[in-house]
Amino acid sequence: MSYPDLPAKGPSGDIVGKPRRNTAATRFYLTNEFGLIALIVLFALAFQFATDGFFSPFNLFSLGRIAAVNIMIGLAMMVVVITGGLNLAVGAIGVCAAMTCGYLIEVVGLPWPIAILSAVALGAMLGFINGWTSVRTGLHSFIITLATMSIFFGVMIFLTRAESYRALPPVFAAFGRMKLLGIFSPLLLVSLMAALFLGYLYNLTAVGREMLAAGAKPEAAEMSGINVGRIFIYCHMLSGALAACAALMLVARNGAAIPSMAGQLGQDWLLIAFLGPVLGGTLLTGGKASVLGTCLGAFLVTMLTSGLLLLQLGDFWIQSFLGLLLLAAVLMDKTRRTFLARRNMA
Amino acid sequence: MSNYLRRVLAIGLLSAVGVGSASAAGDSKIALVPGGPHPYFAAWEQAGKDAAKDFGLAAADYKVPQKWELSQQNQLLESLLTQGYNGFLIFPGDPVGSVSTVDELVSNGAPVVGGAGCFKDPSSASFCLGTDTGNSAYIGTKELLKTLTGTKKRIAHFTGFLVDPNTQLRIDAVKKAAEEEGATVVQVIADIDAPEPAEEKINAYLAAHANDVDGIITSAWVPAVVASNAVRKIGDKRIKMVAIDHDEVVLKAIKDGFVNGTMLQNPYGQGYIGTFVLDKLRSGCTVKTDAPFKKNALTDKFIDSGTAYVAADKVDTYVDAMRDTTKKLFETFQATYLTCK
Amino acid sequence: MASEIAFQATGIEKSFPGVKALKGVSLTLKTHSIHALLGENGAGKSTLIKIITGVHHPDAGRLILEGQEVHFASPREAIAHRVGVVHQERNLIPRFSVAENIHLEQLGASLLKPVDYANLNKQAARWLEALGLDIDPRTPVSRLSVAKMQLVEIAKALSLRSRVLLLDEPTASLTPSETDLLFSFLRKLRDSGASLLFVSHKLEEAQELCDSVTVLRDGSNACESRPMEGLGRQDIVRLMIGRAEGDGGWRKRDTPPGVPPAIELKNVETSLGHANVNLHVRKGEIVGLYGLVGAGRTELAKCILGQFPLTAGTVEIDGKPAKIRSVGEALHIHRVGYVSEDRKGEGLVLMHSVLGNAGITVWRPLSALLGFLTDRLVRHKVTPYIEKLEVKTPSLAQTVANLSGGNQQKISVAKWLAAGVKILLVDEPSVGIDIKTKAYLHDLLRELADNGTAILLITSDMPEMILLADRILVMNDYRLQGQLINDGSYAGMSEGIMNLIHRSEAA
Amino acid sequence: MNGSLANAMRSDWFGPLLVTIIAVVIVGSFNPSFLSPLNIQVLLLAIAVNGLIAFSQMLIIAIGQMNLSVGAIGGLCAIVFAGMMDVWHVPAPLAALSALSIGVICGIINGVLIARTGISAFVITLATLSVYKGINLGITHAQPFYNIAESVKSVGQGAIFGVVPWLMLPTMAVGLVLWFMLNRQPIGRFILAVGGNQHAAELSGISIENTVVTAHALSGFLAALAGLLLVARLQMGQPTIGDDWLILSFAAPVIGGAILAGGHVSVPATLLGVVIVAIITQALVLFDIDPFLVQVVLGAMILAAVGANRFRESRLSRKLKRL
Repeated sequence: MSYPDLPAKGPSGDIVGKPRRNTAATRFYLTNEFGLIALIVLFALAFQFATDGFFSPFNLFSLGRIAAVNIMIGLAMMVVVITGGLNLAVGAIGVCAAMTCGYLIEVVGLPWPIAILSAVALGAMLGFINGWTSVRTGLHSFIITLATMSIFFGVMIFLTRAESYRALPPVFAAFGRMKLLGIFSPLLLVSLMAALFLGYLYNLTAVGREMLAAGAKPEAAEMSGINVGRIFIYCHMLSGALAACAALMLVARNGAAIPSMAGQLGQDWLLIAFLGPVLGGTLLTGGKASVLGTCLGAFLVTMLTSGLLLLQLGDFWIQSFLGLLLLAAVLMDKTRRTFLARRNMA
Repeated sequence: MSNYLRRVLAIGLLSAVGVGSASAAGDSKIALVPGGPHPYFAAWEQAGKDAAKDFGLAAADYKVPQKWELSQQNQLLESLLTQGYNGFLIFPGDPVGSVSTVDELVSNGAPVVGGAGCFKDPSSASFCLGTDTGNSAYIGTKELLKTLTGTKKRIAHFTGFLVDPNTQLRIDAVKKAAEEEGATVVQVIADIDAPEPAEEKINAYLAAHANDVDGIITSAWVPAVVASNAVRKIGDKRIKMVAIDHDEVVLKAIKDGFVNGTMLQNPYGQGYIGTFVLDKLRSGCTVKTDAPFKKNALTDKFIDSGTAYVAADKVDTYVDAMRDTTKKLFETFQATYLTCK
Repeated sequence: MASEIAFQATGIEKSFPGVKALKGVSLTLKTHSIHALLGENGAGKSTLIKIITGVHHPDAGRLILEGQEVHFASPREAIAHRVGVVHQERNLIPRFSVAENIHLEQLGASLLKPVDYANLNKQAARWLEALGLDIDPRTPVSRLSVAKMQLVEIAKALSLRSRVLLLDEPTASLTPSETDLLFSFLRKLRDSGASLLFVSHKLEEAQELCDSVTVLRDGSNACESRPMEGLGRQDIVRLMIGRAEGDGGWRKRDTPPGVPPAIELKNVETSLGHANVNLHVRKGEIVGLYGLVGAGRTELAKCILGQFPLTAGTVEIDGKPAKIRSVGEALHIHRVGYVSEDRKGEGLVLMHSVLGNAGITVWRPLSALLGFLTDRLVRHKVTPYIEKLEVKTPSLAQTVANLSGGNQQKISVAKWLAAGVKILLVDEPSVGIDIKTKAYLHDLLRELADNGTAILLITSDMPEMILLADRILVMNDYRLQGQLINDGSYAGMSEGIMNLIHRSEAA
Repeated sequence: MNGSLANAMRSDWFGPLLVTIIAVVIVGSFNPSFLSPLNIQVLLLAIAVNGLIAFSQMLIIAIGQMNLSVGAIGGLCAIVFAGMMDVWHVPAPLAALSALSIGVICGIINGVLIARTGISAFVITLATLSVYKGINLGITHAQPFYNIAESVKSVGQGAIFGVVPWLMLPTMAVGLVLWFMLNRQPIGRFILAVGGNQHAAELSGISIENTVVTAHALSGFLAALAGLLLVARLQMGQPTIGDDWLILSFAAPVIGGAILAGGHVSVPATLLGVVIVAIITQALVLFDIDPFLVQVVLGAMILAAVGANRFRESRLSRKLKRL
C-alpha cells in the first residue's frame, strides 16, 4: 500500500493540523491563515482609501513597531495555550525581566548583552515557577498564574519602588528607533526570528511535537511515553522567555525600563496576548498552534487600531468601532469558511 | 459643574486677553493628549477650542487614548503625527517611558510641552506646564496639619497606582511634610485608582481604624472622591481631610464641612497656555535658556500652572482665583519664557 | 403476535465533505421484532442511525414512521416522535445523578417548574430494576463504572417508552452476565410490541438476539431486512466483507522451555490493591490475562508502567530488576509498550494526524542534535508499519479522529511496533473494531510473538483469548487465581476460566 | 467518621468555608475591630457587589464558556442608570429597570452571536467588551454622573440593624434564586448539562442555542445589577465601573471549586470565594501591609486558599477510585 500524494512533499507541518500551500489549494483557502491574510489586505485597502497617510512611511514604521511587540506577546501566550492552559502572568513576567535588565545595566554595570540574556533567563525562571506549581499541584494554570501575576509584579514594585531605569546604553533606544529601508522597524525582525524559531520547534523538533501532543491529549501523550509534566513546564518556561523578549523590545522602544510598561499587574498585555493566538486559530483547549496565524492575528488587530485612529471616528467611540470591526472580521471569516465548505461538498 | 467651570474660565480669559498675538502660524494643528480617559482633563477640550479661536490656529483638538495605557497613548501620538498634527500638549503616560516618543515627535518637527505632569529629564520636551505633584501633596499635607489641633497628629494617605512614579513622589512628600510638623503617617493605601477597590479599602480602613487617625490626605482623584463620601458617611467631622482636584463630590463635601479643603490644579490654564505656546514655538519662537524655570523631582524646566489650596471660604470663588493665576501667567508668559523673532 | 411495519427508511443518501457515506440505503423495522444492523466499520451504520435520530439530515430518501413521512430537524423532534437511541459515544452528563440523566429529556416540559427529584428517583429506580441494576438513582454518573454507565444509557432510552429504539453497540463494555440480563430485557421489550434496532460487532450476539437483519457494505445495502433464520455466521460475514472469513483459528505455539522470561513480576503489591502477583512472560510468548471488568488487569498494566507505585515486590526485565517510573522510561529504557483499552482517551491524540500519532513513540530516539527531527525521518520510520497494518487513510496527514475505529486501533498498535518494543502489553485490542481488522490484528500479534516479542494480552473477549493465548492467567479482585495452558478448545477453556473465577468468589 | 460529615467534606463549599472560618478567626484575633459591626457592614458591602459579579461569570463558566464582557456590561448599565437620573431626571425605579434591560440585551447579543455563529465565546465577548466599553466612554466622555436620586443614595448607605447593608438583599436573593435554579429547575439543570457534555445534552433534546442565550442573558442581568449596586454604593455613576471586575469574576468561582471546562459550579462555594477575597483584601488594609507588598501578599493568599482546598480534594479523591 502506498500514499501517492505524500512522498513528494516537503516537511508538511501537518502534525499541527495546518496544511501548507503544497497540499491541496482548497485546503489552504480554508485555513485561518488565509482568512487573516484576506482580511488584512481588505482592511488595508479600505483604510488606504478612507484615510490620509495609512501607507505613509512613518505610519508603516510605527504600525510595524507596535505589531512587532504585539506579535511577541501573542506568541508568549500561544506557547502556553497549546497545553490547554493560560499564562495570565505574561505581563508581570515581562516587566520583571525588563526591570532586571535595567537594574543589571544601570546599577550592577553589566554589559548589555549579558543583561539581556539574564533578563530572558529570569523570564524563563518565572515561567518555570508557574509551570512547576501548576504541574505539581494539579491546579489549572489560570488560578496559578492569576496568583503569580500578583506576586511577581508585587515583588518587582517592592524592589524597584516604581523607579525606572533609563541609563541604558544608546544601542537600546537606537534599535527602537532604527528604520530599515525607511519603513521597517528592526523589532519586526526580532519577532520574525521568534516566530521562525517556534515554527522550527513545532515542526522540526521532538520537543515541539511532544508539546503539541501533550497539549492535545495529556493522557494519551503520557501513555505514549511522553513526560507530560516536564513538557508543560518547558512550555511555561518558553512563555516566560518570550514575554521577557517582548518586554525587552518595549525597553528598546521606550528607551527605558519602566514599571508601568504593561500597566497595573501587567494586565495591559492580556487582551492582545489572547487576541493574536485566538484569531490565528490556536485552540484554547490546547493541542493546536499556528505560529503564522498568531502573527497575522496580532498584526490584524494592530492594523485595525491604527486605521481607526487615522479615520478619526469620534474620539471616545473608537473602542466601540474597534469591537465592531473585530466582530465583523470574525464573522466574515466564518462566512467565508462556511461558504467554501459548502462548495467543496457539491 | 465642570461645564460651568469651563465656560467661566473661558469667558474670563477672553476678556483678559482680548484678541492679541498676531504672529500665529495658521497651519498649526495642536493635539492635547491626556494619559487616558479621565475627568481631570475635560477642561482641556474647551481650552484647546478657545485657544484655536483666539489665536487663529488650524486646529487644537483634544484627543484621548482609549485606555489608560502607555502603549495606547504612544500609538495615538504616532497616529496623530501621521494625521498632520504638529504640536503636542501631553500628559505623560509615564514620565520616563514617554520620553522616547516625545523625542520622536520633536525630531519630526513637532514641539512638545508636558501638560499637568512632567517628562523626566533629559527629554526633548520644551518644558513642563503643570502641577508639581510632590509639592502639591506637600502643601496639602501642611494645610491638613494646620487644622489638626490635638497633640497626636496621625494621618492616613490615600493615593493612586504604584506603577506611576508620581505616586512615590507623593508618598515621599506627604511623609516629609508630616515629619516636619511632628506628625506620623500611620497608613498609606495605594493602588486605588478604580472606584471599587477604593471604596472597599478606604471604608475597611475607616471602619477599623477611625479612632486611630486624625487626618486624611488624598493625592489622587478617585481616592479623594471616595474618601469624601466616606467621611461624610461617618459624619462627626472629627477626622480632618484634605482632598485633591475639583470633583463635584469633593467640592460639595467642602461646602458641607466634611472635608477641609482641596488642592486645586489648573487644567484649563494648562490647555490654553500650552496650546498658545506650542503655536509660538512653531512660528519661530524658542524657549529662553535662562528662563526662570522651577525645578521639581522630574525636570528642571518646570512652570507652575497654578496650584492652590481651597477651603470652604473660597470654594465658590476659586474659579476666579484660578482665572487670575492663568491671566497673570499668560500675560507675562511670552516675555518671560520665550524669545521670538 | 401481529407484526406490522413500524419504521421505514428508503433510499437514504448522505454525503460529507469528500465522502459519500450512504448511497441509497433502505431499512424496514417491524413491531415485535429485534432487527440487526450489521456491517464493518465505515460501512455507514452510525451515519444511518444519526439520520434516523435527527442528528444528521439525509441528502435524499424518506423516513416513514408508522405510515407517515417524517423529517427530524433535531434529536429533540425524534424524541418527541418516540424514536430513542443509545449512542456509541458516552452521552451522559458526568456530574448529574443517574435518575436525572435517565429523565433529562422529560425535564424540558417547563423550564421553570421545579424538578421533582423524589418522583424522578422513584421512576428511575423502576427502570434500573427492570434492567437488574443495583444502583442508587441518586448516585452521580461519574462514580459509575463504564459498564454501568452503558446500562444507564439504555435505561435512559427505555424511559422514553420509545416505539422505535436504536441500540448502537450496547454490549461493547458489558460483562457476559450483564449482557445476558440486557438481552432478556430486550426480548421482553420486543414481546411488548416495541421495534428494536441492534447494532453490534459481535455476530454471535446478533444471531442470538435478532430475528431480522440488514447488512451494509460501503454505504449500500448488502442485504435489506431479511429474516435472520437460515443465515449462518459465514453467510453474514460474506455479506459484510464480500468474501468468506479467513482462517484465523487457534494455532499451537511452542515456546522452548529454556527461553528466559522477558518480564517477570515477583510478589508484586501495588497501591491500587494488587497483592501477591507473580507472573512472567517469556520471549515469543503470548500470555493471556483474563478477568471480568474491574478485576484489576488494566490497573496492573498501569502499575507495571509506573503510573501507580508498587508497594512491594519487584518487576524484572530480562532478569534484571527494573524500577519503572513512567511510560517514557518503560519505552525508552526497557522497551515495554502498552496498547491502551481506551483508544480515544489514552491511546491516540485524536485531533492530530496519522503521522503524528504513529510516530509519537519514535520522536525522541529519532531526533538528532538539539532535538532536530523532520517529517521525512518520522515517515521513513513509520510508513512500513502503517503499510504492514494496512491502515486505510487518504494520507498520513489525515486527522485520526476522521478514521474508523479499526484503523484507529491499527495506528495505536503501529506506534509501538515502530518503537520496536520487546514487551507489549495489549489491553482489549478488539473493542469496537470489525471482523476483518480483528482477524488481522490477531495474525499480527501471533507474528510479533513468533518474531520474539513477549506479549501480555488483556481481554474480556473469551473467544479472542482462547484464539490467541499460549497460557491464560485468570485475575479476580486484584489477585491472580490460577493459570491454564491453552489447548484451543473453547468449551474446555471457558469452563476452566469460569471455574477459576467462581472458585475465588466462593472462597 | 459519620456519614453526614463525610458528605459535607466532599461538597464544594466545605473547603472554602473552612478557609473562611480560619481567616476570620486569625484576622479577628489579631485585630478585634475586624469583627466590629461597622467593619462587618463594610465587608458585606464589598461582598454584595462582588458576589453578583462572581455569579455573573459563574453562570457562563457553568456552560463551559467565558464572558470577558461582564465588566463592560456592568459599567455600561451603571452609567445608563446614573445618566438617566442625572440628565433626563428619570425616576430611579424606571432608570433601574431600563438599565437592567440593557444588561439583558447585551447578554442576549453575546449569547446569540456565540450560539449562532459557533465562534468561541472568548473572541465574541472580547469584541463586545470593546463595543460596550466604547459606548460607555462615548456617552460619558469619561465624566461621572453625579446627580442620582436621593433614594438610591440612601439605599446605598443604609443598613439593617446597622450591620447588614440594604445592598446585601438583592445579592442574597440572587444567590438563593440561582441556587434553586441550578439545583432544582430544568433551565438550571440544562445550563449545567450543556456545560457538562454539550453533545449529550443536544442528543437528549436540549436546545443548545436557547440554553446558551439564556445563560448569557442572565449573566448580563447580574452584571447590570452589580453595576446598579455600585452606583448606589459609590453615590455616583463612574464610567470606570467594571474596569477591573474580570479577574475577581473568575477568581471567586474558581476558588469555589468551579471547573473552567464547564458543567460544575456551586453557588455557596462561589459566594464563599468572594468572602475569602474580601477578607484577604480587608486584612491587608487592617494589618497595614506596606502598600508595595500588598500585591505579593494578595497573590500568596489566593494561592494558599486554593491550595488548601485542592489539598483537601486530593485527600478525598485518593479514597475514591479514579474515574
